[in-house]
Amino acid sequence: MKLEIKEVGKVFQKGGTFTEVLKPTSIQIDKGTFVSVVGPSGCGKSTLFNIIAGLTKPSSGDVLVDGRSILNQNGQVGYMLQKDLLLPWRSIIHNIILGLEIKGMNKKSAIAQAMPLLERYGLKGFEHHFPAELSGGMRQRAALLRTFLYDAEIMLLDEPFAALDAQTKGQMQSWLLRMWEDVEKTIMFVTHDIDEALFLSDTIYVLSARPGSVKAVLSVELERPRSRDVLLTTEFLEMKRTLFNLLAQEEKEEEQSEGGERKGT
Amino acid sequence: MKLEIKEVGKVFQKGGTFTEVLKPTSIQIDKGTFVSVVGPSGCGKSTLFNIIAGLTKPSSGDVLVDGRSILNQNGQVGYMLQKDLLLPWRSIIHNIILGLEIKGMNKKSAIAQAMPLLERYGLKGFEHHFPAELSGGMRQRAALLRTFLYDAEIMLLDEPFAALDAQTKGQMQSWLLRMWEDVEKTIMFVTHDIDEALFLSDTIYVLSARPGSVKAVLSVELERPRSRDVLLTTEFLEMKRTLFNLLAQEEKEEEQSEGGERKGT
Amino acid sequence: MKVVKEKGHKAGDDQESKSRRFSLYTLLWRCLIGILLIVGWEAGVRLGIVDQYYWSSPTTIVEKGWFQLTQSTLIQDLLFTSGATIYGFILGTVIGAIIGLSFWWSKLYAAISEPYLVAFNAIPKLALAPVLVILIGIGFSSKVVLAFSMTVIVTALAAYSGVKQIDPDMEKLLYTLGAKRYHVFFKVVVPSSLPWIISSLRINIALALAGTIVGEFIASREGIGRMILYAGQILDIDLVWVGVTVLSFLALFMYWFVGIIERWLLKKIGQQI
Amino acid sequence: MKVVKEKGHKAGDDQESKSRRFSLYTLLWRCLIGILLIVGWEAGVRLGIVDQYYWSSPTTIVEKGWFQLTQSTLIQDLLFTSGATIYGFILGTVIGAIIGLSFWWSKLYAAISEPYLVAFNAIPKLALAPVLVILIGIGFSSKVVLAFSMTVIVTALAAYSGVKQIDPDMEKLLYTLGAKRYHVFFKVVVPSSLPWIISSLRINIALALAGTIVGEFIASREGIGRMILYAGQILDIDLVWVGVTVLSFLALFMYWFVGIIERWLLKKIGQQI
Amino acid sequence: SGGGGDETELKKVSIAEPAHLTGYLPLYIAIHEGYFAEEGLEVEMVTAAGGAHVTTLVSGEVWGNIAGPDSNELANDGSSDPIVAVANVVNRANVYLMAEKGEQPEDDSEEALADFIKGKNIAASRYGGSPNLLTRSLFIDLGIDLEEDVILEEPADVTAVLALVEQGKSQIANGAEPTITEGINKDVWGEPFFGFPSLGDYPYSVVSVKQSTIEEDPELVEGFVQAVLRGLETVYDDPELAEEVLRKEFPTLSDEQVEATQNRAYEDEHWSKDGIITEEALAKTMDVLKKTGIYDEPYSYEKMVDMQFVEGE
Ligand SMILES: Nc1ncnc2c1ncn2[C@@H]1O[C@H](COP(=O)(O)OP(=O)(O)OP(=O)(O)O)[C@@H](O)[C@H]1O
Ligand SMILES: Nc1ncnc2c1ncn2[C@@H]1O[C@H](COP(=O)(O)OP(=O)(O)OP(=O)(O)O)[C@@H](O)[C@H]1O
Ligand SMILES: [Mg+2]
Ligand SMILES: [Mg+2]
Repeated sequence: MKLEIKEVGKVFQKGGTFTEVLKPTSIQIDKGTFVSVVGPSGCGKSTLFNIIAGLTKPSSGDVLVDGRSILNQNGQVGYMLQKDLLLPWRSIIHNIILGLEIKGMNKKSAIAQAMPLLERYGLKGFEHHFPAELSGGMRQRAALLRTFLYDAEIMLLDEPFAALDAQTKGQMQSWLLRMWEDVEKTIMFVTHDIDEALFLSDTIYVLSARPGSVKAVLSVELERPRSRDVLLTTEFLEMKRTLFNLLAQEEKEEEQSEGGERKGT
Repeated sequence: MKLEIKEVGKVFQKGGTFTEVLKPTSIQIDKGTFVSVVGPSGCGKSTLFNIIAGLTKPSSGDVLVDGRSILNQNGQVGYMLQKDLLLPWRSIIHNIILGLEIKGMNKKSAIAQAMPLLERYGLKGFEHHFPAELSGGMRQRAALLRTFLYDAEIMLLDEPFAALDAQTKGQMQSWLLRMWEDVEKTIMFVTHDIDEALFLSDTIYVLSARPGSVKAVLSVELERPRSRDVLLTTEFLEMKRTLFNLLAQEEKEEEQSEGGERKGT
Repeated sequence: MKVVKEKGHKAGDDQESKSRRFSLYTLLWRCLIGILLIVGWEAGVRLGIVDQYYWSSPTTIVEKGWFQLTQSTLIQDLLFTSGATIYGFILGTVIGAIIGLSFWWSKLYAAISEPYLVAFNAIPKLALAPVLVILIGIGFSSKVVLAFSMTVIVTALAAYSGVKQIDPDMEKLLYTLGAKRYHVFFKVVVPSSLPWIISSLRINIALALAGTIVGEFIASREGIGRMILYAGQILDIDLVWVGVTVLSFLALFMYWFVGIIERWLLKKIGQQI
Repeated sequence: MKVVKEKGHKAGDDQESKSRRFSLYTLLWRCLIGILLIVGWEAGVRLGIVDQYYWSSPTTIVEKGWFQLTQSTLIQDLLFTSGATIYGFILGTVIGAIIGLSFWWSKLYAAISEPYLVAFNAIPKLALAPVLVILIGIGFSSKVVLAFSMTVIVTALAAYSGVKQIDPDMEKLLYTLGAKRYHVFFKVVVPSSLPWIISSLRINIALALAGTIVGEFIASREGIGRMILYAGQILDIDLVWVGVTVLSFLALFMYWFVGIIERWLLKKIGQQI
Repeated sequence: SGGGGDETELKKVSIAEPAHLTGYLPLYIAIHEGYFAEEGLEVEMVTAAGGAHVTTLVSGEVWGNIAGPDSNELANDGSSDPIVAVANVVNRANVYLMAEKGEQPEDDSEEALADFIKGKNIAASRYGGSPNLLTRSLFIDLGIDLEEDVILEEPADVTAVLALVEQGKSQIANGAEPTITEGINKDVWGEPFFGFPSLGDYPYSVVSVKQSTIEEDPELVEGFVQAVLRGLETVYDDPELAEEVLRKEFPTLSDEQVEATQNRAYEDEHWSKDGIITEEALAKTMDVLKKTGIYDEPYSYEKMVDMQFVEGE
């Protein structure tokens, strides 16, 4: 067991109102597996990631890495936040090497390490531009590259490919899989794209509508390494249907629960 | 002809370097049609929209609505920008009614008009929250709702559904089509999602990699009103393949052109 | 522009009661440090570490202050000074904010005016006493004018800084919604410059006080400034300290009040505008 | 925090040459307005609309100024005053920025210190002349100390405002990259507070000058402040105006210089830090 | 005299003055003519406002000062090392009262003076300064109630006095040269209707050092005093030289101002002839403090004044 999420729950307070965002939730992730988390918007996926990354205090529960609690500890996992959060006063290349800089690498060698990767991410030629001058997709890719360079054993990726065009997205997915197979990282991945979740993951956790809780766990038994052809197999379509139905059901329940919450507010 | 884009091109200057982002491009859109623009990231889709909305001055060309130039004029079209741009000091409901307020409607009736729509957008119960407290998807939906309430004849939507989960996305698409059929609006739509482009559009413009130019125009001859079943028809799959190939080709060319540009920089 | 956001986050992370506890704690510490300073001062004087002649001592100041309060015109002086200061502070802040925000309308006008503002502020007011007497007279209003002239430029420059920092995309957004410039002004420029304007309030307290005091130096029949000047002249350093203490309390009071205004304003922009 | 962004946009929208034209245009207008003011002033005096005795006149000021420059100690005085001002300005700005930024490390410490800073700044320096002489003496350094004490608090409060406005998500991001607090400080807090600190520079010019002048009023052997004081004593209002004019030019010069520093600093954060 | 020659290193001493004033001319003469240098001293004047001319001396920032003996005495209260006056410089209360152009008391009697002043607004210069206190004490003598009968405007700046009268805010002003002449020239007021020099001997500005300085370095003090005395002598013996020095020290004064200043000074015999401060004269000064309620403690002439260097000639 690499990462163990133990009964982690979160309640936010706004004024006098309490909103339960995440019910106590448990997830176990083995070393070197690729786990996706899907669920309706607002069900607490980002909140869960924030808790794992030590940025938010959970209302209950614990997070263990190799059996050791990392609750409220920073820098234990690589984390790509949903917002790109590039520092506006730094050029792209300096944004990308931020993690390396913090690790203590000198700027020159950090840049030397990052430069070859720029092409792969479609950022070549933009290294000296500032974030505000880039398109949304490019910004997202820069943020992703920053996370990868940080090179942690566990990586949390919150919709990293959401802003990419279909073609690039596919390439990035394949590339992510190759990278992951090479280095044996443990990855937790949030996405709204069913195809993406299935194509990438070993296990998919389906969360219920807010307050989120694990509604279903899906094992994806596709062979690795996977090529994009797998998307057209009947096996894949079967799983896609299952996942789709699970989510559709959630959506309905969400509407009900929202109605219920409204009365409470 | 409702909207006519005539040889619109754009060159950005950064320091001493000139980057052509959009080659002179012409697009004609009939009243009440739904047109999508797809193309690799960074090919100038948002730039084109900015020009139509009068926010950016083109380097060449003109934009006509009903034969009258609207170049550099604001407020002529409804525009949902790719960034959500909710005003952080306004609560969600006050962000949503911003357009109505500017039109001169009093706050009370604006709120009365907006409130019933909140549920549809999954924002019920969050009207008094501030943008920073919402998930990414919710923010995007609030921005979309703001654009819709502005109620212009032509609407430009820049990846409005990119941040939504698959289920919500599907619902929003169907809902957008219904809305559009009811009121005969002319819509220009940017997306990276091939399914989405096909499901929604009458015509799809495929842009080439930066510098963008119209590489192909696809007519989508699917019957309206469309239901989600259409996604499974062979007709649809056929078109999907065509579009996919067009984009894949673009992607390759982009790589070459990026290489070329790099030398120039 | 991030103020409200932060606030929202805090509330969200259920730190509301925490922050209340925090502010009580702060108050406690503030008082404690104040008391420590005073006790240290008194002790220093008693032990002869610092010279009683120059430094007076808290007890002497209280005694003298009490005397002035009961037997002399301290209250009247304080009302005069604080009245002029507060008046000038409010005028200066409001008009300064208007000037600074007006710079948004024309970059040229802003760029032309800015150096003149700075130069004007750099003129030593006391040196121009005779001209000022001719110009603004010697009454209560002349103190207000000086307090005003000290604060207006700081606020204008702060507001202008705020204006310069506005996210141009926000402006763009408003234009897409058919906004005229005045819409952008009231719905984006004003609220997003507000934190900058507010940031100048604190410093304006001190400047408005300085303005009033200079006004009282130039010519006055009453006011704490006149009292201090007089005390300095006749080398009644205890009385100088009484004046200084009273002014410090006035400043602290205004500081506290500005804090309330600040919170109110931020809540206001948090609501709508 | 948006400064760089804006700059990028501008450059992107190929307004670079435009902005150069703009600044030439601005300069032209600035000069024009200056000239208009001066001509109007002179005309007003000549036509007897304003009293020559109090208002002097540009030609008289130039004449007197020339006399002071060639026959008297104007240059020496100017060097003294500008030296103390610039010294105090730099010290005050740097230390103020450090203090303001240090508030990021502890909210409690910040909340406790803030009102004391304001109260300290509110004390009228001129009134404390007899005590200040003991504390800081009468030499060059005493002027520096006063210029410093005027600027340090403004900068500290501005930097603190900047600190309060930092996007907490940016801080979060750094923590996810394993940053220690000092990383966050140097890589986020400092660069994103810089525009706030810079925004205080302009106002500090005027304040540093005021500090030096007050110092020279209190006790001095040389300096423009002493010259003004002396001129007032012998009712030479023309000479007062010479002093005021020289100070205004000093302020304008510093203003221009601060503009250069500002651009340099913004470019610096634009590059890396 | 006990000074060293030109060859020896001069001892640098600073003298604090509350303002740069023509009244201190004897001191400036002594500087310009090298009288101090002959006594082995290099004297430097430091202008220190707002009471700092006294506190700088108390704190040892400067070696001596020129000031009213009264302000020194205020600082001496409770001091173990008091300031002691060692020579007189200005021996007349150099303050005059002027009235708006065309106005003046009916006759020279005190009643007429009081009647004239009552009900007027008076620009009485800096609150607590010597001219201000003299004016206040005169009014008290005349039976004028300071709260009821008059309004006192008390600007910190002498030039403001003129502006106040010209603006019509005040009808009476106090002041000295060159303010008086300026006002006359500007047609703001006429010749003074009252002059405080009529009080006779009055130690208005005296040079002082600390008691400890006298004890530790009497020769230095002696040299200093001798130079001051020579300055006083020169003022009366060589008016042309005096005027020359005046022009050097106050280069921006107009000829007219210089003339007016000198004329009034010689006419009213502003400067002390011998540097002596008499007990009766000091009593007048201290009486003003007492009347105006500023200082009511007993004082001792012996402690405030040390005439050994003046008389020891
Ligand atoms: N600081 C906060 N204060 C109050 N409520 C918050 C806060 N942060 C998040 N929330 C609420 O918690 C819920 C979950 O948010 P979260 O960002 O985790 O959703 P998500 O599953 O990531 O959604 P999406 O798929 O749209 O990104 C939302 O309803 C949101 O409004
Ligand atoms: N203000 C600017 N200055 C310089 N270059 C700019 C500016 N705005 C955009 N660009 C460049 O123009 C190109 C096109 O940007 P645009 O945002 O239009 O792309 P896009 O097609 O919308 O991409 P995406 O699909 O990723 O949103 C990009 O290469 C971007 O870096
Ligand atoms: Mg999320
Ligand atoms: Mg785009």
